[in-house]
Amino acid sequence: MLDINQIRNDFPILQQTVNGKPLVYFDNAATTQKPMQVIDRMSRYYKNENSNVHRGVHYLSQVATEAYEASRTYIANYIHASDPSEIVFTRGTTESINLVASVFESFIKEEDEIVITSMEHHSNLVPWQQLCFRTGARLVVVKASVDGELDTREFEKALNDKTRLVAIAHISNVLGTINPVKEITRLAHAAGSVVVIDGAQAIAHLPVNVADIDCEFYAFSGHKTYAPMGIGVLYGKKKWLEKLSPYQYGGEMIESVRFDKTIFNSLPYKFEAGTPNVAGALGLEEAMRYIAGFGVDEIKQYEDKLMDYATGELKKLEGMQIIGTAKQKAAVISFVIEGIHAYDLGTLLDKMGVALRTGNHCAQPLVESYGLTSTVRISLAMYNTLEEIDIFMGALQKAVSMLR
Amino acid sequence: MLDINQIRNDFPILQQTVNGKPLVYFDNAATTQKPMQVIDRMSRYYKNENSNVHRGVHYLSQVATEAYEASRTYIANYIHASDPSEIVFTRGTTESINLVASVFESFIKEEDEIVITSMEHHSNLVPWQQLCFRTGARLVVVKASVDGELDTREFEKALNDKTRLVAIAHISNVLGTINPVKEITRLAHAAGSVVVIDGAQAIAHLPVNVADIDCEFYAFSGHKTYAPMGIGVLYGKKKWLEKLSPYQYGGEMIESVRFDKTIFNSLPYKFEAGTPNVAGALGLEEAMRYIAGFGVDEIKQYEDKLMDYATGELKKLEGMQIIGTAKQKAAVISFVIEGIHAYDLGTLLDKMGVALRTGNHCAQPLVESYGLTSTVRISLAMYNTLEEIDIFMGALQKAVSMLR
Amino acid sequence: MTIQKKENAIVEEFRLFDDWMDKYAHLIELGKELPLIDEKYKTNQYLISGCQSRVWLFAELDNDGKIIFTADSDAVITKGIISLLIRALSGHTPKEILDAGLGFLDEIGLKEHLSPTRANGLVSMIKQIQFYARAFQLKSRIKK
Amino acid sequence: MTIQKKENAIVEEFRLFDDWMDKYAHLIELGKELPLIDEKYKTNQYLISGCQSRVWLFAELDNDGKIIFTADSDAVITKGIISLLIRALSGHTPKEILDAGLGFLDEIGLKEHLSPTRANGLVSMIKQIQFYARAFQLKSRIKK
Ligand SMILES: Cc1ncc(COP(=O)(O)O)c(C=O)c1O
Ligand SMILES: Cc1ncc(COP(=O)(O)O)c(C=O)c1O
Repeated sequence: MLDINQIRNDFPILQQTVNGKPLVYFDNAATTQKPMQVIDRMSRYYKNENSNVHRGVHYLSQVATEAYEASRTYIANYIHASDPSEIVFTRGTTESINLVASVFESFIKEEDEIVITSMEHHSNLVPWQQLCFRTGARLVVVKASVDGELDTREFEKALNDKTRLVAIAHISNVLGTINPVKEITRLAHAAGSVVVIDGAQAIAHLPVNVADIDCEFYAFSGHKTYAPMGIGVLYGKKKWLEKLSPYQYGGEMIESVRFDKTIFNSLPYKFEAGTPNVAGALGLEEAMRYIAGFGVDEIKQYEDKLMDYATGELKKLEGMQIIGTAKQKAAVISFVIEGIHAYDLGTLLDKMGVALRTGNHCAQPLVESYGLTSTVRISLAMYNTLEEIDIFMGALQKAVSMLR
Repeated sequence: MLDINQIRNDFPILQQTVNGKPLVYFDNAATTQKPMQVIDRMSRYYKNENSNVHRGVHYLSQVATEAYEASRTYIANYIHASDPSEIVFTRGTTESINLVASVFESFIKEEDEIVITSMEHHSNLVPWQQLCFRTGARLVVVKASVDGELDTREFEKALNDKTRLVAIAHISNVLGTINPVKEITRLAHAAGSVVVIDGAQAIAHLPVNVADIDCEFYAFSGHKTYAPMGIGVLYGKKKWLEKLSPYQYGGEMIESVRFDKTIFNSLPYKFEAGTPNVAGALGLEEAMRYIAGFGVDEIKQYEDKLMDYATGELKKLEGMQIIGTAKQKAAVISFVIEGIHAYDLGTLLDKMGVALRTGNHCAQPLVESYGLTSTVRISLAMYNTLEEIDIFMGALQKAVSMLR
Repeated sequence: MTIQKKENAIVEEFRLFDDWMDKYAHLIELGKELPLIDEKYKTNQYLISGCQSRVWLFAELDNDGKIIFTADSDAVITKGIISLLIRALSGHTPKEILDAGLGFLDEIGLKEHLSPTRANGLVSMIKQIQFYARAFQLKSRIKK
Repeated sequence: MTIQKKENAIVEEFRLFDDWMDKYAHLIELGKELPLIDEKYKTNQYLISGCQSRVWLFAELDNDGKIIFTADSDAVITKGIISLLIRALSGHTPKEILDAGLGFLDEIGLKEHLSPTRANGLVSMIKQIQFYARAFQLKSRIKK
């Protein structure tokens, strides 16, 4: 059992009040808060270890390089990569996906197809759409059901020998749906396609095992898993990372340069141009250690309890429509209330201390597929409590009564 | 007059000992150390203000967004940009330059020429080289003199009506040369070319005024100017940033999405895909405020004194060859000692507590143009002292005597 | 009544409420009283971009050379906000509108208490109002 | 003498020095004594990549089936390091070389006190030595 009070004590920001009310932070899908352990790890780095990595012969450079590479190794083990060189540090999910979409261009021809789903975040949609525009390939969109579930038979129909790449969210940031990524990867492989998984919403809430999923690429952001901003990961199967050309040029990604020729470094450095965010990588390792200390399975269980309770309470409200009612969900609930604009609810709830998000959540085509322009979204984390859900429900009822 | 002791007290890492010796950190061109003010700013952000920016209706999101945009404005004023929307936050210099080199591709044709200099860091060389490889354009290299100076007449000869872009370091990270970027920009403009300046080594040491230089683009890294890793800036003239296509796709850079069409956001968001490094931007602002508190001119004067002293002392050593003897230099001295490998010196100096760098400093063609594979480089910052130069010289003499 | 007097009246009115929830309740009431735009103008042409909710704004010149604004939004708080702007500015000449300081927005705390996203919405609304004023000003000059 | 015994001797030898500067002074002496590679092998083919300085390593089998290593580097500390490896491993059979634990590198603190760049150089040297051993092993198997 998690000791939530103890966990909450680790997060300084949760002690805040907003507009005189204790902060109820339900915007975790946008970004999570950071425990002292992570904040301190970064300060400690800058106070004791800071140096540029890899090329220095001096002591601090050695310390920083070892710490940076140890983070890579920890993260590789955490997601069950087969080798640390399969972990490329990026700024975040968006950059990870853009990296793949950019360097994959040389593998895409006009007749080819790229398959995504109707529930993708813009960051896992527009890079592929633009790749299709550049190459003439076709963007195939597998539609989710009204419940927000993907039917694997629909996927099978969408896949064929022209399919080069399948890009799909592990968890939808609007619907909360946990997608059957392992099964979809199997189907995609059977069709000869590569699979890119957008793990932005999964990494803090599910045990992620890239070996088990067997996907070629897996992307996530540090800041959505209790780690700092400005750091993220692109996992890639070695075989594929080796095949791909570099994305950016300069610094550690270079082996040797002449004006007429450049030889690139080996993995993973080939994809890490310029000075990396060492403090960010260390912060990410610390955050993963923090999670692992409790156990992702324990966390999932607890968050499921929160989800069930919140869902049950929300359903009692008149005019409530929950957007996304898949059987397998995690951490995210979107809803609308008949006759009331999401933005009005968000504004009033904020005044009552509840931080949540309204809008299309960077998944405009999905939200519009429900005939909406906007939903209210609460998104939970391990430090949220049943009591906070009660506060939220009270505030929501008050807002509704003001707006009706 | 700077109170260096007070400044040194702001930098926790400088209190360290290495191998039992007080740390003498002379590797500032690789990365600078961070004052408490910057470290604390980031911690404070994560403890009190952390949120995702721009799209949230709630209080924290407002606080974070305002802080992030205030940093952009501060930085715009600091470098004399005409508008905050000309400041694009990136990971660092390397990404800033790669961004331009990537999106500039549509303006480059096979007959065109791109002009760089022989003293460029790989990060301001390989992106242009690869752009030339992709487009068939010609990479023209203006050679520096043996002293490490650029002759503007050589530049004039290299420029013609085929020149589309000139990319040049403000300060060489190997030679320390301060290049006449304003004059070169004038010449480039006369030839109808755009100018990209790599300001990685300048931002901590010179007053940077993009309005006065009149360059189209200016790139720098936070971590080389007392700010955190994982943040940097691309300044771009509005007119040019507006003309260019986006670099990465997803998140805030999007105005609206349909599966068959995407409309991009206005500047500077068009170039900031995904969740930005808000803490990093705040840290960068804090670092610039820290520098401004002393005055960049004051700092430059002090660092010049250090440079003169170190140069004078080094010249007394037998077999000493200083690489880079331009009239205008800042913060960087490279050298070799006859018959002794740079790597051996670096190793022994490290054991005596002096952190410096040996190698080709990611400027292989330049170092090789001196018939070398490696130099020893000391690079100074505002917190270094004359006493540290004495310690360094003592250690250097001891190392030389061991190796001869 | 001058724009300034109207602004003052709005500031006084909001001073009655201590608590932001009450101010919002009032804003919501005002939103419900907004002089609604003719349905036929609720098209993309009259949509103001940059707001989290959809806002339509229509303007026409009356016989005295004064601009009459009507608007609508799908969010009622947004309606309240634009209704404040309309209350202050509708029925005035283009010049009066362009000269207005709109200090009341700060005084009642609207800017401070709205996130930049929303403040941006506010900014967009003001810009659109000024755009209309400028357009009518130009038109009347050309006529002369 | 077995490789292990040679390793022990090196460890004993380094124990004489308390201070890292003295250990380095010793390493530099050893570097100067390195059995130098024939100039004709100082080509790119025999260059070990991944070191900050240039290192050439050459290996040949003697009549007893033992490998003889010679090397050179442009940096004398690097020469010292490779001379330690050669002292421990040269004159042994491929199998003995491949079985060697090389614990002495840790014991004398070479790994810990060398930056990863240099440790990488060390790793590259060891890899190259093992590569030769494996190649000779394979060759002799094929002959049989
Ligand atoms: C499903 C999903 N994908 C991608 C992203 C983009 O992540 P980031 O902004 O950290 O790059 C997000 C976050 O908003 C997300 O929820
Ligand atoms: C002149 C110059 N340009 C570019 C860079 C690259 O900067 P970064 O690694 O921060 O991207 C450096 C830093 O090494 C540099 O010195």
